Amino acid sequence: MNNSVLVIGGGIAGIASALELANCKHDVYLIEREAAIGGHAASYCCKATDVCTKCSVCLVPQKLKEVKTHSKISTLTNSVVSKVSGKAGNFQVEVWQKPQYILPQRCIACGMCFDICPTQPKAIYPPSPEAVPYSYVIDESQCLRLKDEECNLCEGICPTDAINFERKPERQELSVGTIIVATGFDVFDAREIGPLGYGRFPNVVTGLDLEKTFSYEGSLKLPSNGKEPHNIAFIQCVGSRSESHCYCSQVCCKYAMRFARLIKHQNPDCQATIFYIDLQTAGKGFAEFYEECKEAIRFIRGVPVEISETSLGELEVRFENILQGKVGRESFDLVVLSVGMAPRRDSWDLARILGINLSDDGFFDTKEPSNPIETNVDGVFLAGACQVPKDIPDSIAHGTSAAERAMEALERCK
Amino acid sequence: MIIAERKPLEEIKNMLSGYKEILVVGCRTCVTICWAGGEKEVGILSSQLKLASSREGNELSILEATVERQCEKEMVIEELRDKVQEVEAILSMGCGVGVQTIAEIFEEKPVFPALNTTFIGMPEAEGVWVEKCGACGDCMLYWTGGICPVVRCAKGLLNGPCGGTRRGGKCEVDPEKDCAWVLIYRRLEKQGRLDLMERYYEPKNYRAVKRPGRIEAATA
Amino acid sequence: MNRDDSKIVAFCCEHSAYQAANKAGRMRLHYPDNVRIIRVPCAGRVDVQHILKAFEKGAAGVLVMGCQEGACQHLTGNTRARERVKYTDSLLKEVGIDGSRVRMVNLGPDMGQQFVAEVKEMAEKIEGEMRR
Amino acid sequence: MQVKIGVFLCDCGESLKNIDFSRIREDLQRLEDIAFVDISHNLCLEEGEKAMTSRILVENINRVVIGACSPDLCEHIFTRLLEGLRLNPHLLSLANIREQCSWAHEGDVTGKALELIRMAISKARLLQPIEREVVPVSKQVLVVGGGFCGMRSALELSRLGIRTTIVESELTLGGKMEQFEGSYGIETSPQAILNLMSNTIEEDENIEVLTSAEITSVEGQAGNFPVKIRRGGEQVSQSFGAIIFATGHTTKTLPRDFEPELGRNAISQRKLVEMLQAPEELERRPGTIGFVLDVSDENSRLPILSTLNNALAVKERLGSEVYVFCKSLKVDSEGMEKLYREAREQGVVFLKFEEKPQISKEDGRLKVEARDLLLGEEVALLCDFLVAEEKVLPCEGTEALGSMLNMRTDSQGFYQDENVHLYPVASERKGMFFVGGCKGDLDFARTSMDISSATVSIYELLSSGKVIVEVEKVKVEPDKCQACLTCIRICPHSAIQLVRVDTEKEVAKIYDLACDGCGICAAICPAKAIRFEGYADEQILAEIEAIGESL
Repeated sequence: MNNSVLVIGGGIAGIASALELANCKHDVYLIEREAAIGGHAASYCCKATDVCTKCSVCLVPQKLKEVKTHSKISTLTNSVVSKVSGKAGNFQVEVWQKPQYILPQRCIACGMCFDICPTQPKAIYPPSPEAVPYSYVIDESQCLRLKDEECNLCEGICPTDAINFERKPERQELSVGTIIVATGFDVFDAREIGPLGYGRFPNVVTGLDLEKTFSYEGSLKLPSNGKEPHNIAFIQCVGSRSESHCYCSQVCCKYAMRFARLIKHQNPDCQATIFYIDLQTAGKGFAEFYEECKEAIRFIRGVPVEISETSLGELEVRFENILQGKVGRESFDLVVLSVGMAPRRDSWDLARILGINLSDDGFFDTKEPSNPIETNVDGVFLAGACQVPKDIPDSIAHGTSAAERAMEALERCK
Repeated sequence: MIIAERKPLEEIKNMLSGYKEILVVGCRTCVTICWAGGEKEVGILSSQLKLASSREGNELSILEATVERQCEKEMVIEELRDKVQEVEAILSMGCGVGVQTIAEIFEEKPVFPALNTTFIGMPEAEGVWVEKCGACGDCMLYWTGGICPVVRCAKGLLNGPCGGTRRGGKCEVDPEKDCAWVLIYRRLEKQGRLDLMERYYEPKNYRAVKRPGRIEAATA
Repeated sequence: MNRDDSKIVAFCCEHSAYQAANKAGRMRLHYPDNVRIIRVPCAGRVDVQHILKAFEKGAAGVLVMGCQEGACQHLTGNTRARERVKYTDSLLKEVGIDGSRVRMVNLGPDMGQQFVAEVKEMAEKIEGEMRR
Repeated sequence: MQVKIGVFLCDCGESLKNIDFSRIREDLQRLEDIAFVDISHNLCLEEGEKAMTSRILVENINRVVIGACSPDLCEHIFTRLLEGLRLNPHLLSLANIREQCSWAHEGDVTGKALELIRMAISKARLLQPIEREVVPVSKQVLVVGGGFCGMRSALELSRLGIRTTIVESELTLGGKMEQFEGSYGIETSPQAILNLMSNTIEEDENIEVLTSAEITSVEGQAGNFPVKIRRGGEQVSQSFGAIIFATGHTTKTLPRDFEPELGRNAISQRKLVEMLQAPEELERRPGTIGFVLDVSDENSRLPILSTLNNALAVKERLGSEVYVFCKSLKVDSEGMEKLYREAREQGVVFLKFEEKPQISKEDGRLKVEARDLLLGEEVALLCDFLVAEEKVLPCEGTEALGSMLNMRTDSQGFYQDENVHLYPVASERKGMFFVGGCKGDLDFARTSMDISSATVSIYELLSSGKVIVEVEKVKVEPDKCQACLTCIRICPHSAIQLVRVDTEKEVAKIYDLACDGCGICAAICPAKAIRFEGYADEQILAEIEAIGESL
């Protein structure tokens, strides 16, 4: 009987399960589709003003380090599960790994390949600063060698010969006892709502763009002209609580308020307005923060439907001004669309491979509503936002409880 | 226990002016517990003195030592005997008793106090100490329900409370502090001994202990 | 520590500030090189004596960098560090070193930019004093 | 024992161009206690490790200093390597000359790199080895509270082979289970779940149940908590490896905001559920039922969950008009949005207000006046029954038990401080866990996640019956300690206690398993009696000393 566990997805939920299982002496195979583990949560920024606003982003780097240094977890990045057979207690899993032109175990991130690469923008570049494994990445669309032109400058200069363009996709056969699916979510693509103008107007950004700006620049400038914003609007429930996405993504109200407070903390004369349907302020430690937000932020009930650009480049938001009972128009210099979580586009074929069903929202379904972990296939468990949208602390809690169920299943199959 | 507080640096520097080699001596008992003169405070004061002196150009050389109890001759001698030879003056971070014990033993070197010995008290919260006993030598706690009006009443009244007690049982002199006699009344009330409040008490004999006090126990 | 090249000693909590410094390095954000980072398990480990000793040994400025207020893994570490820095500042004023040469800084592990900004601010403050 | 230090420098594949490694090697070799200075190109790969291992085997050194990249990339490699060579892994000192030196500055930084390495060397000279020790832990777990969370935790722990004792203050198990009775959409009735669980608990010899019992005192540390339990007069004392608090919360109806006396018309959710269970006993069928929410507390989920459930149940069984007055509907739990849409489809009317609604009595019925935002005008409604809002509050005993265990509660009075590092179930003290309602208002899915998280954390701690611990990493020197209790009061993890040591003097003692290695006590001790190996005062001061001595 095999008491090792396969964790599909290296996001925060997958990491939490993997750590818990490894600490309880089980071998864990962690399969991650991207080049680095950590998922969305690793790229978020700390939203503290002069006090922590409990966004839990700082839990991620520690867990990433623990996974990297844990001897019982073997991580396979750039890999995808292609076939699964067998039943609980003895699954045979086939894993395909993309060709590792740069071997993460060999790359010491010295940066010599980056300096010598002739392309502009560079085809070989460092990963995001907190990436684990911290190894360089190749952009296949830019790399001359991969467009069959004559160039192996980086291959020659690499001191640890980590780069080798002859490497082919690899196939691996794993046999595990149970499987935990922690594939996470896709950020809702705000382009799907045309009238809101994401992609057309530079100053219409999404929550994810703000995360990247604060993570890299540490402060917010207008994308159009780099000046400080003075009047910001947040539009809630973009891609959540609608016909096609009939659920609340749980995180957007909270991150919108945290960003609004952070921006006002950095420059107090900037006005912040949040357009909402219902403000989700439940959860531990949020009540006090909400009181603070009431003074700092203007809340308007009702979500706008259309954004247009005025003559002097500002964004005019058309919304239903309920208090005066007529259509209101207000102009802002920056509009943030609080995008929610959508099911992953490829969750279809993973469901087919594993034989688990999808709920009508497109997320993975569970055996019965009161049990958020077990799926209809015995021995396959869910963790994190792939089951229902969750924030970081809940994903960690879901990951650890999925680990517990997996261990129980292994104990039962003995 | 004895509570003490460190003197401001200015005052200590004035005392030490003219002396180059200084021995700073801490004490491990009462003044450690009230964060005034323990080994850590010795380190802090020495650093401050070195910093101040190097900024003013007259380089001080400072030795540090900590005695188990500065009020015990044997311990002082054992700890400081050879260190005292290398210095010109001694800065004691013990309570008043410690300073005088060191001064008695090493009479040829001047001994300066770094602390002000303030009162006999106990910790009320973390880092906060309050006075409870004035060592008057004629304890009257038995009829005040265990609360000493001599020390805890601002005016030291024996037949309190005075006319100026504020609402909420606060003291007239200092509105932050509780009126000792209101506390006494409430406690006696709880114990059902309110008759003690009606008795009239003659003025107290404050010379009960002739200064300086001296006690000779029967030698075992 | 000789006097001429004024050094800044930065006690960095290994969970937040030390990671922020690493991130600044990985993003090749350059900051003045007279900073010396000392790794500590928590900002609460830094004692008043360590800061005074740093000044005694010639440091021109000291930064105590811990987690955000309320996000300390040891719950009170950064709050205690802030109080100790305030106490040390008063001790330094007594000695004659004012101009808040010791500062408590709260950082998240991803705040590379803010780490650089804090270091530059302290370096400029010292530069300003040195010239006068 | 004479200190002999081996220095390994890594130039990261010769990419750190602004550091002149040969000059650094020359300067370091002049120091007498440096055995050798090796320059490698890739210490973090196998070739670098092999070279390092062979070098250490040849030279008998007892300290290792490494100048390389950031510790979180390579420290674990070097500690594993030293353990392999039976050298104590704590005799290792790292200098970060890549991220915090070569990459962080323009121009030549050889001077700074040398200084960082000399700082690491001066610290290495004073490093002491830390031994490891195996500490036995009791595999028995105490579960406080016999409600749904307590029972479920005990069952899950028992399935993983861990014995538990449930302490319940009431006469029977079950706690607040019945409040979900008759809830719409839950197939099996809570009563059935309750009976099933208590029967399995009876048969399970891994679980011992002590009803109408309460805890009087908890001492000790993770792995060994001696607990005194009072049960009807006599006192039982037992030692546990870990403790789960599943004391749940209470819901209290707060009329104070709109003052209807809780007479016939204003009822609580409980009463409405009882009416729904036996609709035939009502004299006449109520025409309209109103729910009022978000009046005194805008931030809890449970009142809204029970409101939606009961509103749908009323529609299904009584068919009367249902109005819900609320400010912001909290739908951020699993399936709540669908429940909210289904309620609207069934004809439940939701009225959103900004200012609080005015409630008054009018001819035997309750009149609710509020300015509805969506209609944009005043709305007045006569309801036969008005379901008063319920606020989720911590149990009465929370404050007392919290202070007994030296644990802080959060701003609303619930257990578990609001620090993100404690989430989901941890407390400040290792080995103690909070599960379910006692932490705040959690919906069903989050509660079951809590239970499994606590179970697996306890399994991780206790399953092998022993824990490997670093002996006296943070140590109180008995002869210096004046038992001034400062460290005991300020330790955030309550890892320090007063004990009588062989010098028959009472001194503080730090328990290695409970200590989390923060060093706050070492910094605050007025007698300098606490030594933190690896970050001891003399080691930090040595690092400061080495600044500025370069070239």
